[in-house]
Amino acid sequence: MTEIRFSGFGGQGIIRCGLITGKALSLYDNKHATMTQSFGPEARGSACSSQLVVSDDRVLYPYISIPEILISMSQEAYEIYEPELSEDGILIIDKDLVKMNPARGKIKTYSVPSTRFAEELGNRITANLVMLGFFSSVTSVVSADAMKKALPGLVPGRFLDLNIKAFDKGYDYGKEILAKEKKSKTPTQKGKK
Amino acid sequence: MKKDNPTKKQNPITDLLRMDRIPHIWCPGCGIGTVLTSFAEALRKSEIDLDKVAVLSGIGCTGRVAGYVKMDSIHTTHGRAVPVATGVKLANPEMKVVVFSGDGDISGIGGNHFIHAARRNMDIMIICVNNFNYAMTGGQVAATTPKGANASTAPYGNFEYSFNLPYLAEASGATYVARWTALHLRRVTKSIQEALGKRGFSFIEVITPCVTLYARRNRLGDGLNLLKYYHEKSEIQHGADTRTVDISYQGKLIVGKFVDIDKPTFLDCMNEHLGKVLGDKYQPYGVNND
Amino acid sequence: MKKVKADPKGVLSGSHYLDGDYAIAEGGLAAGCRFFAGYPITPSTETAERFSERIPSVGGVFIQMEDELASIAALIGAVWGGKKSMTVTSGPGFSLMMENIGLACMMETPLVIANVQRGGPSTGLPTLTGQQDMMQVRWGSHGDYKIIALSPDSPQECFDLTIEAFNLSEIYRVPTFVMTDECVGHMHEKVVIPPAEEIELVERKWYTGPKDQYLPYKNDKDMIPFMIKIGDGYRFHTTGLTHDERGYPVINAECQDVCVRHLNDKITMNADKIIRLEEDEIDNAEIIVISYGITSRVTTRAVRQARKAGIKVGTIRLITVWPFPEKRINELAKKVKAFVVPEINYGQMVLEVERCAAGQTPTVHVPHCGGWVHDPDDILKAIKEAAK
Amino acid sequence: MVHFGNLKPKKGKIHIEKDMCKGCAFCVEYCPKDVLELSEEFNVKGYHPPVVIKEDDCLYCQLCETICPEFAIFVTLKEEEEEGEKGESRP
Repeated sequence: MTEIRFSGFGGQGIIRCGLITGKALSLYDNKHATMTQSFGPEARGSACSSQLVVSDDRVLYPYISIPEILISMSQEAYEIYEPELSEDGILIIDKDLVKMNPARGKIKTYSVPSTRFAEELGNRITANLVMLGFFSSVTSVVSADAMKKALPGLVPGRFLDLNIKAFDKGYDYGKEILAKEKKSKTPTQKGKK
Repeated sequence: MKKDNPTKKQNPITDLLRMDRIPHIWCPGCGIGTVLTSFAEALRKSEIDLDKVAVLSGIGCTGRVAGYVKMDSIHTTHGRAVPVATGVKLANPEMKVVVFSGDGDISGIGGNHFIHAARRNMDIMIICVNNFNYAMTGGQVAATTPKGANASTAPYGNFEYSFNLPYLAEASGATYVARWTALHLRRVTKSIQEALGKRGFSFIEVITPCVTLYARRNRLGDGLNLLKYYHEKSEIQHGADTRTVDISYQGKLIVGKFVDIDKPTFLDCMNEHLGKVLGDKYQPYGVNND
Repeated sequence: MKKVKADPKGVLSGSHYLDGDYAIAEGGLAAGCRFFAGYPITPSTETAERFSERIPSVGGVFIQMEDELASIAALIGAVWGGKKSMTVTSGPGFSLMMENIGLACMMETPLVIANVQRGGPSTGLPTLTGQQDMMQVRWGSHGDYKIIALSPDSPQECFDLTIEAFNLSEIYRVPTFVMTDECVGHMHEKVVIPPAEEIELVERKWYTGPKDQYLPYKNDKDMIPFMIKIGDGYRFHTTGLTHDERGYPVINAECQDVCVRHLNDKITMNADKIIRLEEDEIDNAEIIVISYGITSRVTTRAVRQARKAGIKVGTIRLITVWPFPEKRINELAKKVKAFVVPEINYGQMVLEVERCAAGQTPTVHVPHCGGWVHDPDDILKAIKEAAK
Repeated sequence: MVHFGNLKPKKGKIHIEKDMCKGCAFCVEYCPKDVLELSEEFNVKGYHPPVVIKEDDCLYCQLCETICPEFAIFVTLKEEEEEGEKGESRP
């Protein structure tokens, strides 16, 4: 079972992140994925998050307790949700929007300039898709194929291509990072106890 | 329609009433029966198929009308006849839907439903029997009680402003608005007939004597005295500006047909708009028996 | 009871990733609901939104009314006008509907109301969960009547039970409720919608006899009177007043006795046919946890841990909440050490369990005032305590 | 409907269901020809129902029929009755 939290501020497509990932997992990756969301009464701007509980069997308890993966696309969301992240969890942030505190425990951090990439692609609204691409490549929780299949109906039809492009951008960036990590890790591996 | 049987004479209205429920519960001198006769007369004259007329009422003296008419009829809860009528109309657009209710029902507890049905131009007719008080519960002050009149919950006289119902109806979007008194029998019939022939939200207010409560408490005499008051103080002003037709205590009663316009109904608007936006995906609703 | 297949026009067959609110709307459309009147209220609004989007191409009407009183009133009109109808609401809106829920019961009007519960009283917690309308749904309108209420624990069940609610409401001519909550309502999961030909629906019990002999409230053998549709020439009357077989008001104690007994008996006497429970490891259980809706999912976690700790725990999930499974609970009360009842309120269905246990065994309540689901540890603690 | 060429005044026959009457006297007051009068007798409910005092004066205007809140009074066309014709009985 894996618990995932997507977080950011309202308007960034945080809920959509949960929906796309949940749909991809349950309809195309043969998993059970329960998505819940929490938001304040404001429609825009406040901290918001969507949560996914992913499991091979039916999800019973629908909420996350100690997530293994936290995605934060805003400073406020990071401050609120980081302390809940599992000590050996994975933290994924938007490089430009989140200023990290000193790392805690064995938390692994990945950062991606998702908003900047999205702007470079022509529309900052696709930052969440860059983030999703990055998330799927660095965590392998969900397949890229399933994610792309999940997009129709969840992103506007006329922006489908742009969204796929954004996803790929994040996905490829994630692969690059992993490759670099592997490279730099291999020598130090011996030194590890 | 059934012709009079020449061998056994009976009141032609009996065709339209559940005679097993008559005599009705209304007091001597009450005008609701008179308004009901005018309604029946209008139905007869318009030669409408009575199977396609539904009568709905709320609660109160006038609310009992639904139980006396021999048509599809629903006696609903206090104030809610208008939304129930909305449901009947939308489920079955071929019906002529008539709400027969009192002033308390329409403008007091059901006021919100009244203005919204008018705003939508829901194709229903409202006959509002206005007797200036809550009669069934014992003559309490109502939204229509003229300033200065006494009521059981306004024992020192009513000091609140009262509703000018034709103005309220027109401002809310009604396409047919008329006011008469129970004495204007033929005019009431004609207005109902006209409204039956129209599509859209129509509102007919009929000022009606409440002898037992309103008249007695205000020492206005019996039913005949009230009819005399209607006779003396009524002034027919067709097309009058509805802003000017409010009623003061025992004051002038401006009556007539105030509004008679045509505009698309709720279903017309829905069909036109959704047809335009959805194209072939949309099948007009309620057209050709859906 | 005449069974028919669902009209494919309303059935969105296939696998979807939907929240409970949307699934309710899809369940309604699949069940043949062609009239929806509602008023926006969190957390139920998505059902109305989905209806407004989907119903125009299915051949029905969506109307947003001026308030909840009007919504339920319009439903009653539409049902007598021949349509299957539903609405959706939450706490405060549910309170506003109470008067006409009574009218629907009195007129024996089949319709479906989904209540996506939130924390109360009053405005309470609009965006957060609760199970606090469980007694209101049973007793909220004045007078004596009985209703049917179901409690889904997932978006899939929101779909399935909305269809079942329509079927039950048509069979028993009674308002039927889908009592879900914010958690399930806003939770997204996979929902599989079967092909239309696999969805079995109950057709309204239409009267077909001679027009002049129609009596709207004359009981058939199964206690349920026949229905007609406005406009078909029956010139019938129905009223919220105590009435006889003809639908005419009769204001006396004798008629009230017949009328009210009927409204209650038709549910009570058919309770065995209506009630659906999900039982797990009941046979050797020392403790039985009784729950419904989202709480039963939360409970499972606690139960697993308790079993690991060697406690013999069985569970009962109430799929039908009303009528309450009195007989079964009473029977089990003779055998077990205790019942444990977690629910997201300060004590509602637990009162029923206690009543049916009738002093034979203790009932332990695990209350939660709303805003969140239980911490499974709290339920576990109660199980352990009860097992001592 | 107006029938030209037949201007013979119509004659009405008034039928009163005495026991339905509640004695409001609307019919008596508003009959343009003063055909009716409240009777001395009591009906089953204790009201004085109207009686016809000048039937020949009735012009078949049916005002009494329409104004009666109790549906207790109605008028038929006299000619039709005498000649047994199935003429238009309603105006």
